[in-house]
Amino acid sequence: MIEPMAWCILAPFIGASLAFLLPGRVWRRPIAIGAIGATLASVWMLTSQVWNSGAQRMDLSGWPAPLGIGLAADGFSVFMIVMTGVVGSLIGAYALWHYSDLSDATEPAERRLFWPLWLILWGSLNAIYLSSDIFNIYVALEVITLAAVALITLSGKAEALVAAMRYLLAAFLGSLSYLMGVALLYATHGALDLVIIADQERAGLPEVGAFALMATGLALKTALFPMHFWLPPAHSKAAAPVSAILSALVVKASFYVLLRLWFGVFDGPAMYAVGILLGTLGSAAIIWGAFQALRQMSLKLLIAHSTVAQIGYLFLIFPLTARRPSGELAAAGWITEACTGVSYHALSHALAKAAMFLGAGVVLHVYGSDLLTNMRGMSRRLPITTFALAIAGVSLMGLPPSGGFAAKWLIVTAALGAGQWWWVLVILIGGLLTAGYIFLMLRWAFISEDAPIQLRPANMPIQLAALALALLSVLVGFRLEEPFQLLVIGDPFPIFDLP
Amino acid sequence: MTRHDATLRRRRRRALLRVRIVVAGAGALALALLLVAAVLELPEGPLGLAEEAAAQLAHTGVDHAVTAVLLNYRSYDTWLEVGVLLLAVMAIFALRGGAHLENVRPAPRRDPLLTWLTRLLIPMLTLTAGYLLWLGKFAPGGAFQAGVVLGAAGAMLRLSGTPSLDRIGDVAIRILLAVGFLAFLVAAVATRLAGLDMLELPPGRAGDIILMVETLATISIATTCAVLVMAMPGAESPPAIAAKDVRKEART
Amino acid sequence: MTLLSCGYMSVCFGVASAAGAATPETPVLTSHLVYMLTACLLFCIGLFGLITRGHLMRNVMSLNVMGGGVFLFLVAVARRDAGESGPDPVPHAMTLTGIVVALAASAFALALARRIHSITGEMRLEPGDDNS
Amino acid sequence: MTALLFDVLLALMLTVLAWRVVTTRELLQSVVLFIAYGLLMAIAWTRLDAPDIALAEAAIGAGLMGVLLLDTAGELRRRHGWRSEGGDDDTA
Repeated sequence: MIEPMAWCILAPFIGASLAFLLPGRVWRRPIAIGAIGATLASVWMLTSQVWNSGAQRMDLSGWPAPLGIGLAADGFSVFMIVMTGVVGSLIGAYALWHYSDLSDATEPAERRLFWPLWLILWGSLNAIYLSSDIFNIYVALEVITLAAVALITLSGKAEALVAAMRYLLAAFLGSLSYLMGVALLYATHGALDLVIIADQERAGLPEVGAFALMATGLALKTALFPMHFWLPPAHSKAAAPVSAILSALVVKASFYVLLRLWFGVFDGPAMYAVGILLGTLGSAAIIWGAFQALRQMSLKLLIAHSTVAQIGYLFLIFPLTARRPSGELAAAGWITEACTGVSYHALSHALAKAAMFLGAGVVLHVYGSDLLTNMRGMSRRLPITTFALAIAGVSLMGLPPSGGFAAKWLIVTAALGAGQWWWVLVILIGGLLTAGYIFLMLRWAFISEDAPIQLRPANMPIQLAALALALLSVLVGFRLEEPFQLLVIGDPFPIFDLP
Repeated sequence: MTRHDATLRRRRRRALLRVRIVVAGAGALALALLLVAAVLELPEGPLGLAEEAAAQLAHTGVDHAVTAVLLNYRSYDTWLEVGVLLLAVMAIFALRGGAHLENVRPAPRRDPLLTWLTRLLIPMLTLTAGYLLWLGKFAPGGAFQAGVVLGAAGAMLRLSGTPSLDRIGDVAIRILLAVGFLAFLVAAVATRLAGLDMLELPPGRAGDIILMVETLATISIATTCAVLVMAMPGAESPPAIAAKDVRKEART
Repeated sequence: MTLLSCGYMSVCFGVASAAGAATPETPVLTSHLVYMLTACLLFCIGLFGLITRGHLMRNVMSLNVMGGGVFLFLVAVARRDAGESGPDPVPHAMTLTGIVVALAASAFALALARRIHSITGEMRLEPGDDNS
Repeated sequence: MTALLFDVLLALMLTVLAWRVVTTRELLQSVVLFIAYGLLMAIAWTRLDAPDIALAEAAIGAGLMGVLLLDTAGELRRRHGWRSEGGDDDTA
């Protein structure tokens, strides 16, 4: 009997190997569907296991922690794995059509290589969420980087290649910076396991250096302002399913690692100034990304800049969980709100952003271009996609009752509780700007077209995949109880229990 | 007028570059100072896992500590690492427009000297690779070093114009490339089904299993290295992509 | 050049003896400390090169120079932590893994650069601005 | 003491080589320096009792990377002649 934790990694990897070995047309669909199904089943098994019997841990290679590598699953990792599973399989459903022979937009090479690359990426995302070893996280991050960059290059267009190159260089630099931090940590603690390092005494300057290197590297990979320069081209020039994967899922992985290190390895909350700095950069991202999104004339670039902005909200967790120099928690009593709010934002953003990129894919397919000015008459031609884009937009803006609203409400509550009212101001301005670019985008859809133009027909399944994601991004706002209970299992944010 | 503009632009570019150099220099210097200070504050050691690793060495099936770490204590890392190599090849296939090696750069003309040298070197390189692989059990050496040497042999075959990897067919190439990753995958599932921890090797048979996995990994690494050298996108654009660009233009 | 080397050596010795002075019972300058300090410098030199040069091949080389720094650091740490049976094998394994991963990423980057060059004729990312 | 002096000298050469790799104007020269950097690194690792890693670095870091870099530089020259040989720099 293999543990569900291991299945979450094994199932996509088996699928990836099969898809690489048998890329023929006959096998592609059964392998893809089988791999998605098996991975979802593993995710379900893991969720019910953690839900019923608490956090899990297993040793690999039969060697317990300092010598071997451990896998660990607590509420937060399961939350991320479920997010990846739900969003990933809906994107997969879209990709099944996008990379099928029915669609004339892709080349045989793309169709052959998409599935092995995406499945290996999925497996290593799960591997990151389950890993308890800082060096193992480095290797998994590299797998993710290479797979993500290769996915961008699949489309073969010159601008996609240039964007992929910039992304590869930035991510490579981020990995090396992270690895230097790992080296410093190992030199200080003589161990690589997160739990073991966390239990040791703090070690002054070497640890500060390690944190600086790792945090910078991970922030670069997460595209935190001002290190976001690589994101808009990379995310907008890729094919629609790839854009959705990158924006919804890949950037969250490095953020997750940063969060783990903040709470688990380094005594993050003690670094008040660092927390404020990260929060300030996040705020700058919110404003700058939204402002840039307002100025875009192409749908995919607009959505990509919106990702830069939405990533900013994630970084508000750092000031909200920091301790004041006097020692008391800034948001004492509101920590639960801060942590669950940010996790929830990651989830609702993943759903909404995947929906928008898939919707943009439909637009690109039907209109042959994603210029906003070309989208005239879309509300009548593509009512389902327009509806999906609008609903996803509602969740991004944070209007009630949506997942985005719930998340922002929680963050605002925590910020007010912490007395850091300035973040509320930023969130308000960011929300207004978001509303601005969403309306600007939708306006074109409702303008009636000048002259009837010849368009390619859109088929139902791909529109439904986008719609399902958009609806989910709203629906998650209605049920907060279970996710909250899940998130506290195993005490992933070790300051929850403090008064 | 245009020349004046060009000079101006050039001057501005240079000024920008100078700013960039100064900023980068200051940043790098600051980081260097931080790192040096951190290094000087490092504990004296010894700290790491040398003792633990040595104490359990007898149960790992190999006598060389680094091989024990790579293929027993932390074999999961090595698995992902083999995955990274597989990904690099997939990525290069993606750039070439497909997982095939036909149309790799035309082989150079046959050169008698080079052919002679190849005939001499290939057996030697293969032997060296085998020796390195076997050596890894108790001395410095192992799958990665052996794989690179074997890959060099493959690249040499290519250089001398002898048909090799580019003639054995797509399916065979893919199997050779994936076999290392698959070996770990099978080991992971099989050990767990046998009631052990995932990737745990029973001390009695660990040596044999490691040698088997390493051999398969060597094959994959060698193929990967040879493909990396051979399949680099060259001057001629891969036909698939070129044709696609033309079609794209025709459509718009 | 000679001046540079003399300066470097004196800095190394000075720094190390300062470290030694702080904790009198330790040796003044150990070889692993020399390599650790060098590793930090290599890392920063690579970073400097990456930021200031725009040619894609140079970017790849700069990143590998940085990587060399990281790996040298790890190997020096392994030497510092040597037990009776030799240096710590875990950083050695990490380095080996890191070298292979860096090779994979660099090979991909070079292939991508060559592909870009064959399409656009440029070996840098911003064709307009000269940021070599 | 001699051993230590050797280490310091090696460290110094590594630093100088790294600096030259990133600052040299000529691309091909930079590649050659990079390969030398890799080989020197292998020597440093032998000094630090890591023959495995030295072997791997010589084969992978200097060998395979060197081949790929030289090949790429050659490719550039084939396409451009001598024009862009050192021309990744026009700062005087």
